[in-house]
Amino acid sequence: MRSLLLLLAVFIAIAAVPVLIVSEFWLDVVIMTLYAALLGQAWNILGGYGGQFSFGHAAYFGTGAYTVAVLQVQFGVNPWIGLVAGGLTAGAVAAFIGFSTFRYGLRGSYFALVTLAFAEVLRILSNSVDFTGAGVGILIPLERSLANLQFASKTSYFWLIWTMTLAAFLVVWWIGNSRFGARLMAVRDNEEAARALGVDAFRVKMGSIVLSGIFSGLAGVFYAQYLLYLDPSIAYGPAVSIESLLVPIIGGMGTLFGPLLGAAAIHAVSEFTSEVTGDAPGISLAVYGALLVVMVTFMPRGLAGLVTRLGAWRRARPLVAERRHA
Amino acid sequence: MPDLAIIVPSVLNGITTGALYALVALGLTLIYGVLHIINFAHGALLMLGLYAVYYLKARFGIDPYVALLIVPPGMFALGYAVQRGIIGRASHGRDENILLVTLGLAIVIENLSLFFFRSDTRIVDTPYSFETVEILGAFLPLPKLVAFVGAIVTAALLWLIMARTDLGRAIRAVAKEKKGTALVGIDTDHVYATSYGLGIACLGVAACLLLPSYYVNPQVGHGFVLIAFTIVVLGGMGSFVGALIGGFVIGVVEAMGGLFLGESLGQIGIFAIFILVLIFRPTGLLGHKV
Amino acid sequence: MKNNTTDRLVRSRHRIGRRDFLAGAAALGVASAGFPAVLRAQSETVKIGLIHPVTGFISFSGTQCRTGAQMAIDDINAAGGIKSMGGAMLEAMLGDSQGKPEIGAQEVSKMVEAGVAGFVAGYSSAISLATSQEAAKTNTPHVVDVGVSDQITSRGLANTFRFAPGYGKVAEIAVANLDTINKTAGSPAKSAMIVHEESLFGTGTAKLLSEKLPGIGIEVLDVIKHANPTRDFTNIALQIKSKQPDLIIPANYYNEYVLLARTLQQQQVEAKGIYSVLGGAASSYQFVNEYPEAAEQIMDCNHWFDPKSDTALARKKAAEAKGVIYTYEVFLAYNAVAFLADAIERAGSTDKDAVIAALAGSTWDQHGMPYGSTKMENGQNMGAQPVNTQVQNGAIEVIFPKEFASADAVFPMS
Amino acid sequence: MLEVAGISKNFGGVQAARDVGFTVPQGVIASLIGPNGAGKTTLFAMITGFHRPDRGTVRFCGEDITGLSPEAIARRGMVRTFQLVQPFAGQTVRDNIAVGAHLHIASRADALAYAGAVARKVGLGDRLDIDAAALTVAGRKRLEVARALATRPKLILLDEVMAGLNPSEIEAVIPIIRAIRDEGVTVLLIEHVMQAVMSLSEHTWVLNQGEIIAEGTASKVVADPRVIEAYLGKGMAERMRAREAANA
Repeated sequence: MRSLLLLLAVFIAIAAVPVLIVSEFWLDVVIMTLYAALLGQAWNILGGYGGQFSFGHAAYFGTGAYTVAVLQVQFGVNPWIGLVAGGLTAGAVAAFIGFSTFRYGLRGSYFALVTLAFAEVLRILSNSVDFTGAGVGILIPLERSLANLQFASKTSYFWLIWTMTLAAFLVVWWIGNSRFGARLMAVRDNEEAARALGVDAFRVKMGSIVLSGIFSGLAGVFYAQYLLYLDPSIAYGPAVSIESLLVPIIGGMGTLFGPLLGAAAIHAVSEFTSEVTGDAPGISLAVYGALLVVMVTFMPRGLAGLVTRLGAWRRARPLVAERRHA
Repeated sequence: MPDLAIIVPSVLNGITTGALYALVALGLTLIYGVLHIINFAHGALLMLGLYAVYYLKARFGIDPYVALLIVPPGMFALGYAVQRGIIGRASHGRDENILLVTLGLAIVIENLSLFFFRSDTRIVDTPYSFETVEILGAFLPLPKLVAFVGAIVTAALLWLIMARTDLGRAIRAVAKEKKGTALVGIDTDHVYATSYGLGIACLGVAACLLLPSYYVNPQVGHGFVLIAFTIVVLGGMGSFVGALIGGFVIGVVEAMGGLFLGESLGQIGIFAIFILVLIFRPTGLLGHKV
Repeated sequence: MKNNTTDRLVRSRHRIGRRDFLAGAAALGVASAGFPAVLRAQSETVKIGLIHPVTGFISFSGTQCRTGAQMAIDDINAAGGIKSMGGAMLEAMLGDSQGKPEIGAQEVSKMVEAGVAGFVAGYSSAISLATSQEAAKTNTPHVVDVGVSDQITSRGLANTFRFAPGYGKVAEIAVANLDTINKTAGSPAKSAMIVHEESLFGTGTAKLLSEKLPGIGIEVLDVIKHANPTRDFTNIALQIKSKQPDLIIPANYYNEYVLLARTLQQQQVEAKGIYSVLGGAASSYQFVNEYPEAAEQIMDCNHWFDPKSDTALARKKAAEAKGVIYTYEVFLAYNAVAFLADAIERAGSTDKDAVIAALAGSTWDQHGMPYGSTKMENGQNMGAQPVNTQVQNGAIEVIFPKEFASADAVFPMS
Repeated sequence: MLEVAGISKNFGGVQAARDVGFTVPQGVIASLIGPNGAGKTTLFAMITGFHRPDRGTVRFCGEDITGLSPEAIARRGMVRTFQLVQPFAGQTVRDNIAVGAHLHIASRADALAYAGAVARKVGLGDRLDIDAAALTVAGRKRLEVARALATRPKLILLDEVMAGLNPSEIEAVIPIIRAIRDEGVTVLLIEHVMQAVMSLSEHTWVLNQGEIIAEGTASKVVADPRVIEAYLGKGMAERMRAREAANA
């Protein structure tokens, strides 16, 4: 209960941002931080709480993004409906990928690599079929109104992402305090022992990948409505997959607040590196990469590992499992 | 529907292209097999190797094939230092940290290269860049045939090191049981660093053999990482022969996919094979541990 | 990683702050020495936001754009800055979009707050779409330097202008010029194959070309789309060889173009002509220098300067003196900045509405491009057009249109 | 309650079980003993669904459960523990036990409360909030039992819960197992610690090379010459002498 109160307090504090900050730029930074936290929390449901490392969360992100864009542009469907549809189609893609991998007991690096391959397959397909606009991409017509889920003011986008991210965090809080979550973490920590205690590992993993996919898809919907243009490498390229896992690993996998800490840290680090480096191309990113290595060296369990009282569970799971379950 | 007359040359070309992929994958499979690391810095390190070959040619006139005597040892030293000094220390033995460290290293290497070497695409001009050899009616570029032979020799050398030397025995022992080997007095950190160094040295070989038929820029590594992972899985993680055969298979699959589905959509063939192998035979075609 | 947005604005703001402070302090100190006016005039700068992908996959082009834009700013300042504003100096604010639209947009909002008078941004169409719509929220003038998507200027953003042509115009002219060249030579070309990269510019261009080519009596035998990167072009060369088109029409990026050209030579593919659209040997000094034989007699339809313009030749010389490869990115970004500066000059202020009005009514002709005076419609420069070039004896010559030509077309290839 | 009939299993040429059959009646403590490699743990794995037997059937409470998944079997009321303890490391003792409790308790709070009660039964009441990975070997063995018990099983299969414990720790576990039976849970042990088998077991089967070679009361089977032979004679004799010395 204490963690729920803390969670609500943190989000109420974040809600004060648009009141306190008049800078559009800093508001944008906060929006992108919340967006990163949403992506990271989505990954965290499967990777942190479920112990299934995905390298291909772009598969869900891109599906959510394309769903809302294609429905609007090709079929004239209102983006509010697209928002729901985007989450659902992303969840469906996650269910498909989950079913075809978990049914065969893929784990560890095998699971990681197969998710990467699925994302690539979707990228190539979206590049080849017409309704996504193929390589030309898809541009959502500019028509800023609430009914159109497009806003002229950043504050409105802030509330959209704030709500989505809060929803993801509430779900993760529930995971940490429910039978489903207990089972999920049991499967993460020892699948065989969990099954011996009557936990249906396949079902639990399916539940977690679908939830994870839905929230990644919602992040995709937000991206599409915020930037209004998609192409295959934006939607399904590896950048989103990497960001999805970077955020919670930096912040602390399998912890409620990890993704928020990770998202904030990543933004802070990049602001810092550009502050101390010049305009010469590459230097700022090189320093950023070096700081990543340093952070891992000194905070092996992520930021939440330092602030353990914020997180109820800190637990990592080997990325590399050698065998699949016999 | 492609002309049947192209299929033979296309397959032959696929095999030689696959040999280039195999060269990149050999180092990856060694690193995976021993250290159980998914090495995200692989592409960035390949790019460094390519720049080394390029500058040896551009500044000192050293032919890429002569650079085989210089670049792989240099890459070995670099790999050894990186594993011992950075990855080993920062990872704390946690896989997600290894992932992050190799990712961070890739970002650093790539962007420093951008700063120092600039973003221009560079090529080397050698007397044999345009040479071809006619086999079964197909014109096969000479550099690719050299790479084909190079891949086989490299795989054989790696196999010999693993099977016949004390170093190889130590590596295999560590790969199997880290704690046990530490107890019997093997310096596991040294063995890890050596294995990583060997894997990176393979990239040095790949760089020397690749550049005459390719180009280098700071992003060039990205184009090879995913395909190398595919080959490693296909061949069985840790298997050199598997990586070699996997490379040929992927080369041919890519060529056939391109012919029958188009050069863009055809790439899907690689990933379809990858997914099917992972699901139905995750130990790979020749799966066994190093 | 999209998160490592570089906060150039904040740094720039601090830097400017420091500089303003120093300038102010100096002014106070120097005021007694008797020439404060000069310093005050110089401290009044007009900030121009330059946002380009200088890291990531398209960093080469991004860096070239940035170089060209900075050269324009240096030249304008050297010539006395914005005269209608008392010789106010232009100041570049540099942003890196890292090849990602969302980071490009974030750079825009950052720079808007730092008070930029206008943007020159993009390079890629995806990023240009994002930066221009973000700038539109504050009605800040935005000139797209390269992005060729026709959607950039067709969606009614009042702040958004493009000095160069979009791919619709390029494809149209490419086909018209090809028709003339072909007919002049007695119509030897009756068939073509298009080889294009899979993203927006290649796909969009190829689609338009394959629709229009039959209209000039050229049958399109096949359209081959390929990935970026494509590591091996042998398959494509083999397919071309087996279909024996009279013309090979590539539309792809430099890396792939290099491999394609090399492979065509290795596989001994013969054609009556290689006619590239938007990117090819005959618009790349780098390629011509590195592969003189492979480049010989290749034709291009691409962005190019007017070889008879002294302005253009002087700029090219200045760039090459600095070791810059004079690619289309350099002169298009240069002109995008100069075009914006001209509008600010005529507006006499950095008032956004005034600058936008001046851009919309622009009749600027100091660009050294084969465009004539600028004439904007819905933000698009209507006079903008590509030209045809050909590599002849190791040099890049303009062969079409006639009024800009420095040589006659050699077709079919010998 | 548990009827195993004609179970056979072949692992790559090694016969892990050959026509094994036995019946465990309700409400008893029974045990399965045998030398290392006799196939006891494999037999447990087949009974509880981790491996599918090549031939034969497993019936539980009258229902044929052959080939069901472990979780389905656990839901029917038969759970096992692992010889190599498998705690959910990084989670607390209470959380560990609650995973078992959740089999029949949906509410998180109720499951946690029930976990506390079970923990007290097995003597872990004072260690509820520590990380399971921090427990001693004896503690982990108890945790295994507690998690299984928390599922409210009808039959519990304990795989060497006393291996690796010292004599006084073993003394402490014996009454716990007896108490489990007294609450109505049938117990089937795999055990090497003969002291425990002798004192607890009402019925004992001896497995050797995948076959049952003797059955009866514990004191009867240990006197069986085939059993002593199976235990490689001398080794077994020594072990028993050592145990007797320890008991003295």
